Amino acid sequence: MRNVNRAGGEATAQGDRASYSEIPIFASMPPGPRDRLADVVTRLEFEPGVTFMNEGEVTASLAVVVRGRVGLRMRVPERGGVTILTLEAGDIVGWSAIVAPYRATTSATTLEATELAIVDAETLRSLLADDCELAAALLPQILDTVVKRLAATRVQLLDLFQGSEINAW
Amino acid sequence: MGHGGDLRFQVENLTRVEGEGSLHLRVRDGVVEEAHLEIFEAPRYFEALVVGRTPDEVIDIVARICGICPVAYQMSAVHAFESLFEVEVHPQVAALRRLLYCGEWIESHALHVYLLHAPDFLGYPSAVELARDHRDLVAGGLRLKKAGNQLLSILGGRPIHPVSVKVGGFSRMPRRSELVALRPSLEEALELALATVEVTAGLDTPSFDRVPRLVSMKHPTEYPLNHGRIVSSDGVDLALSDWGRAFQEVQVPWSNALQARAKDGYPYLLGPSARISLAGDQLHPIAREALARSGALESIRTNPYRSIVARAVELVHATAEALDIVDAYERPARPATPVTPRSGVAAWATEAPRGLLFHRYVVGEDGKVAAATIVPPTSQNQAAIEADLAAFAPRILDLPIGEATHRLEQLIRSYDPCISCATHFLDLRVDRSP
Amino acid sequence: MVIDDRLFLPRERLDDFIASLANGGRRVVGPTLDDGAIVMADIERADDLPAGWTLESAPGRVALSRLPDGLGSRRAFQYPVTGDGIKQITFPSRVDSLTVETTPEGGTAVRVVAQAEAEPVAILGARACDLAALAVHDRVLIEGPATDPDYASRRKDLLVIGVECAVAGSTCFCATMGTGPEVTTGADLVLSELDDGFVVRSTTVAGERLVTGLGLTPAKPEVVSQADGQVAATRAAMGEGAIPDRARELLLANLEHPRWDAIAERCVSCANCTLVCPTCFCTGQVVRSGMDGRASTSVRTWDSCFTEGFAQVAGGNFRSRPRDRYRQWLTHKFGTWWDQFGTSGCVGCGRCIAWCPVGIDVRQELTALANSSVPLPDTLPAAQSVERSRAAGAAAHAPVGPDTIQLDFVEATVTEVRPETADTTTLRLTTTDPGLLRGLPGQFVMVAVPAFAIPPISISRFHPDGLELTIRSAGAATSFLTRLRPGATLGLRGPLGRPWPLHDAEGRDVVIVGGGIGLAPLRPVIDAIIRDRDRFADVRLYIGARTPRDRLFVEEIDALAIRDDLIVRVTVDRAGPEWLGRVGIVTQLFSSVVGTGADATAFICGPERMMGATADTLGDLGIPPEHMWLTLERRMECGVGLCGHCQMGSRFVCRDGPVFSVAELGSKLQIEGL
Amino acid sequence: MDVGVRAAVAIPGHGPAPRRPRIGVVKFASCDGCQLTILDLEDDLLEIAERFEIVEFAEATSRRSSGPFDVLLVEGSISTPEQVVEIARLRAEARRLVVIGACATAGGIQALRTAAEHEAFREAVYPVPAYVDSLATAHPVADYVQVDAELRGCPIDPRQLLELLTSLSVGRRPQLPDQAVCLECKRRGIPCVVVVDGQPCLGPVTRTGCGAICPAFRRGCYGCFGPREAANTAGLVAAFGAARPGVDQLGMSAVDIGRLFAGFTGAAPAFRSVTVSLGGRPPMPLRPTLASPPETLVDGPPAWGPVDASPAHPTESED
Repeated sequence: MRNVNRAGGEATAQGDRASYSEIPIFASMPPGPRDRLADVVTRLEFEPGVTFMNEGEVTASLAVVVRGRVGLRMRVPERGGVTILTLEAGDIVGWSAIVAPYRATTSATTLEATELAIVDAETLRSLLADDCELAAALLPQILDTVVKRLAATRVQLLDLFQGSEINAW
Repeated sequence: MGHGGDLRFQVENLTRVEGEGSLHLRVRDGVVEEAHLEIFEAPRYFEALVVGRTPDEVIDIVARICGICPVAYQMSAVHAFESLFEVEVHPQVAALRRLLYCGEWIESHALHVYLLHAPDFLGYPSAVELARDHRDLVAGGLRLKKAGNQLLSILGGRPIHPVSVKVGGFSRMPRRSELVALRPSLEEALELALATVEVTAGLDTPSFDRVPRLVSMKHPTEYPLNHGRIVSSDGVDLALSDWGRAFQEVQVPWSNALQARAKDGYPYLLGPSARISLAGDQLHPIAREALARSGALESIRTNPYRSIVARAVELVHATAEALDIVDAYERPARPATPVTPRSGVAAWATEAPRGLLFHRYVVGEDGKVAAATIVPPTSQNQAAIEADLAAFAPRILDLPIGEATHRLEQLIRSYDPCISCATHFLDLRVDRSP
Repeated sequence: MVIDDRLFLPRERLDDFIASLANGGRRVVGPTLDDGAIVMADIERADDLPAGWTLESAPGRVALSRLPDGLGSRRAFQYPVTGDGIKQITFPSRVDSLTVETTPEGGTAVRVVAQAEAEPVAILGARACDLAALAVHDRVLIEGPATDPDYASRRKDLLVIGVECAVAGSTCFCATMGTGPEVTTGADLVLSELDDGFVVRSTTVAGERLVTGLGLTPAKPEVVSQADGQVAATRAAMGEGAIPDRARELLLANLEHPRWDAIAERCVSCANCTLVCPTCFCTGQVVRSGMDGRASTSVRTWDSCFTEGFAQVAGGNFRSRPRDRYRQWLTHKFGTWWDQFGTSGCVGCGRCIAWCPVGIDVRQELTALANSSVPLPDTLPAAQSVERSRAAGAAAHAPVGPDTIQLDFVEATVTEVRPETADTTTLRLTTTDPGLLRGLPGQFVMVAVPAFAIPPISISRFHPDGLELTIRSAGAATSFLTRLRPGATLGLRGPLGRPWPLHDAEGRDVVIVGGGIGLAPLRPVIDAIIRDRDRFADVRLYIGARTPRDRLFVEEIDALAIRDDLIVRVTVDRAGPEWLGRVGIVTQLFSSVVGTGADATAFICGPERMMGATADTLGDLGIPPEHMWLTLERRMECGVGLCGHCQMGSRFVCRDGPVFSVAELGSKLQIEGL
Repeated sequence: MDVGVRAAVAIPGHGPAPRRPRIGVVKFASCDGCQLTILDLEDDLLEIAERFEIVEFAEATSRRSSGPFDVLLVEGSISTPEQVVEIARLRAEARRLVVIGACATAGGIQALRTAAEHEAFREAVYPVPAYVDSLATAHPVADYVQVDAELRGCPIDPRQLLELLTSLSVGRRPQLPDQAVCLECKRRGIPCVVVVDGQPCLGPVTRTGCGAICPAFRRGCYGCFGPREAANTAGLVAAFGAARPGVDQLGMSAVDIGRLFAGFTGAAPAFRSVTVSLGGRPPMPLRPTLASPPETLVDGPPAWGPVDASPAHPTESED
């Protein structure tokens, strides 16, 4: 097991297969792959306000929110950090860990005390390359996350709550 | 001389005139060296715009030369084409065209008398300020103007750029009941017009007498509108199509608009004062009587500031004649006579509110216009205005400069210049190439 | 029909007849010749009628011509329908409908105007199709929950002389539509014109009285049979089957047919078809006011579903494409009219064909659709049958709004003004009107102030002495309303519309989803649930806003969030770093929290796209469509089902909604431009 | 949110009475007809003058102002380089800029000239090309500056003008519907001239506002209010080109149809594209086409000449 505690969280558990069954992404996997994945997962606890992923930098790990909330933010020169999505228990953060060039598209910051289940990016990639059964079980779930975020982003693009022409003319 | 040797009077933007122009007058040692009415209204190329169009399209297009007297343009054009095509229009068509013209005269003269010119005499910057102290006067003027606009609307759909005039007649003629419904407002308008003569004749005008050369149309049995001959105070007597035999257009360097002069190079004056002086015997009896009562006949001819009285007298004429036409109206079976177009030269003149308006078109074999010349009254009056400015300037050199300038501007306004009309031809005619 | 009842009016006595119509100061309106057409206008004598003239019609063409010399050359009604029919008389293109003024005391007085000049009218020469259309108008404008007062007053004393058509135009198809050429309804007297006079049949007491006064003699049997033969020949000339059977089903099954695009290439959406149509009744309100803005008049003006503004709402336009407008017209006219009014909207007069400047023929278009239609489902009731269609309508589409709607406005006074966001303000109003105070969650009011259009505004809270309106400044009228100060008065019409069905949620889990200003109409639902909390199982409230600053009722929602008997989730579309709450669209909130779908009832309000996404997600989670309720926004000019603007499928949003279940709407939410 | 320009009216609870809005009226290349329409509102003119402070209106008042304006009404098309500068200056001075009339909204009929024609014209005609400065073609105001509202028409309609001023006065949105002329035509009960006479009519593709004047006078609409939204010009062109039984005037040639669209709003994109594809815009002559060319230049102030009858005058017509 590698130490993935680069982000400053405090490790609480590691490779504890039994404790993952309540996390949806694990729960829906067949037992074999689930256990093999659990073996490389570290659970970390974070204080509020900790940024554990930085926009534009190499993504160190893929994580699942076990508890707490995480904000995904992007830098906008005139407006500072803009929160574009918040994540809650069960949500995946860091899908860029398995998509080249493995750079984070947003920063991730804890908004409250948060526990994450983390897999080191390189470890995960080699696991996926070697273990087809695990890949077949995990990748659709990550893809589902990306698809839902894409769909939501499209809806937000429509800016549905925007006022129409407020000017009387 | 209260001032130094070199004097300049300048009004960069003339107000209460139609369109954009300015006044420049330079006097050196009491001698007027420059008296320019400069026109900088942007060109719109109308004489080119009508090329390739059918006569009926031309009637609609030339109306757009001027928003104040669109009917005049329509009338000169339609009569030009009808003379070429040898169309006999129904007598009621001819009558309604006079009625349409009466509407425009009423609208245009009432606008000028009450909203543009009267404030000068009474010392106000505009009719709005005038109305604060003399509300009834201005309100009456507006009702008079409205009566003219109502006539235009009933006959042509709207006061500005009416839509019903076509070669051979009208696209639609009103039911008798529609015209008769206008009687009450016309009757009131006649009363208001008579009062206007009285009021304007009593206005204090600067004394300025000169003997201008006058030009207007004249007809043996009617006050000149659509028919007659071109006559002048110095003996011109020509068919309407022959304007070019006695007059010419010339270019001056200080104006974007062409001027017109008599063939001998001298200016001449058009408009209400000229018409009353040359054709006053054909005024409606009620107007003739009002003119006589006013005692203004002689001063109308000699003092340009008295043109306001001439307009008032013509307001009486137009309202009185309008009532006569309404009373005699019967709707003909067909609003227009069928027309067979032919090629040739179509030329005609009619009397716009500001004076004689000459059109000449070359119609090609395809029935479309191939070339056009349009000579509006304000182009022709420009030289007259400048001559008057030059003649009047020496009398006001001792006045404070502001007051003197105001007097000069007022003098220009007394011609009711329509700069939009005058200008729309200008750059088209700047032909100094061999 | 008893032949002996029929009388004969010799042509020479037509003047007497017209004079008798004018008795009692009636205006007599009949066909006259004007500007190349035969139009209905005031007439005084027989000479005013277009005797000796006839009309030939074809798609895009109506040509006037002389009758051939001969015995029939004096006929005055020898042509099919006139250009404008009788609609301008009973339902004029412009009438004053409301006045709103600021009283000297500072109040706001709104007056519903009926016919300004109640002069009685006699119509001479109405045709069978005109009278069938009149019956349709009666159904729409009098027999609905709300009555158009102007129409009712014009209709009340109308004396109608029908004429049975002696000729049919090529554009006529009343025989197909079952409305003519025989006059069977709506006339007091029916005339059949023959060469030397008229066979007269009286069908009402008023008609009887008229002919009695004239002392007419009975028509001879051979004359009567000549008249009958004439109308039978007209029927035969037209033939039947001009349009396909089951037009309603055909149209509803082919909403995405490529033919709509083909029509849109030819159709110039000039709206002529709708304005010459004798049954089209859509109107808009044009506000006229003086420059001081203290008083205004709303003018009810013919409008058309072919105009851009017709389906315009604050956020955009529901039918920006001309093809959607044509489809709207045709599907309503031949299709959903049945559902709404139990009759076809078409009476077969053919005016929309003849007066179409580009010559589009609805008969051809319907036939073309039929020739390449998708298979029609057998289960739908056949068109053409009023009874069967009505029965079907009762099951699936019965309007559920109130039975009768009052048009009057009552006065309310602003007592408090609470800015909610930069563009949204809540007005606290007091009123003594018991009707308003009885309003239910989800209902709305039309809000009148002088000089402005009268917008529909949802009620955002009820009080014992009044109510609250939460208004977003989206246009001039709402902008003006948000700038009112305490003491201002308003005129209110309402409460209107179908409320949220709270009873459907009793004993069940409740999911409330509000997006943007959509939270306002849900607030009374929340109030009611809190008041009777134990009548509901788990209650969850999901709120979406554009940014944190755009959240409505922030303190109230915060107070709800700390209760332990409610789950409250708020999310915004975007936020700065200072916002520690949720960011994302509202549907993202559901995944982890809703578990008990089948037992839940949902109330959803927000932009239509957001409601669609919400309904999809909640449906995936198991909430049945008949337990998901949402409110639709459509342009409302009257709020009471008379103006036609908010017509959608078989419903008027104002009268039958604005609250609908997802089951009721079916797939309509997904079809563009419907 | 600040809406409109409120006139001096105090209604209880509706906020304090604001000052009178400052209104200006200016013109560029035009016939003056649209600003004259203001003076044609005879019944309302004096009230308008009370509700608004008219600070610039050269045609009507000697009082002049360069701004600022709460509302500036702009007539005419932008036709010279100076006007380009001037409209930008005026825009900066105006809270709301409202363009009035076909010249200001669509360039007017003078906008039909093309750049090529203009250049050829200048070179052929002017000894000193700088003498008359004009742009290659006339432009609508919106080509140069942001426009807040527009009144269409050649000329504008007095009822629409009054509606604009009233809405400015009370602070509401002016009701200027973007519908076909046909709606107004049918509301007035006017028999359609296409259907009855076979006359071509641009009503179906032209914006309403005039009150359907032309059909009321039994002639086809010539489009002076410009294209309406969703104008299906192709559909109309197809219908005018198709000969219909008994309707003589239809079955028009492409060029004749094209010329219909080359009118007072012919430069508006929806109409211009028809003329471009069908032809029909009469070509502008590259050289002067005057029926009688002007005489030579004269200089110096004129003076009144003799007024006695001169035997030199021609008195008889030559033909």
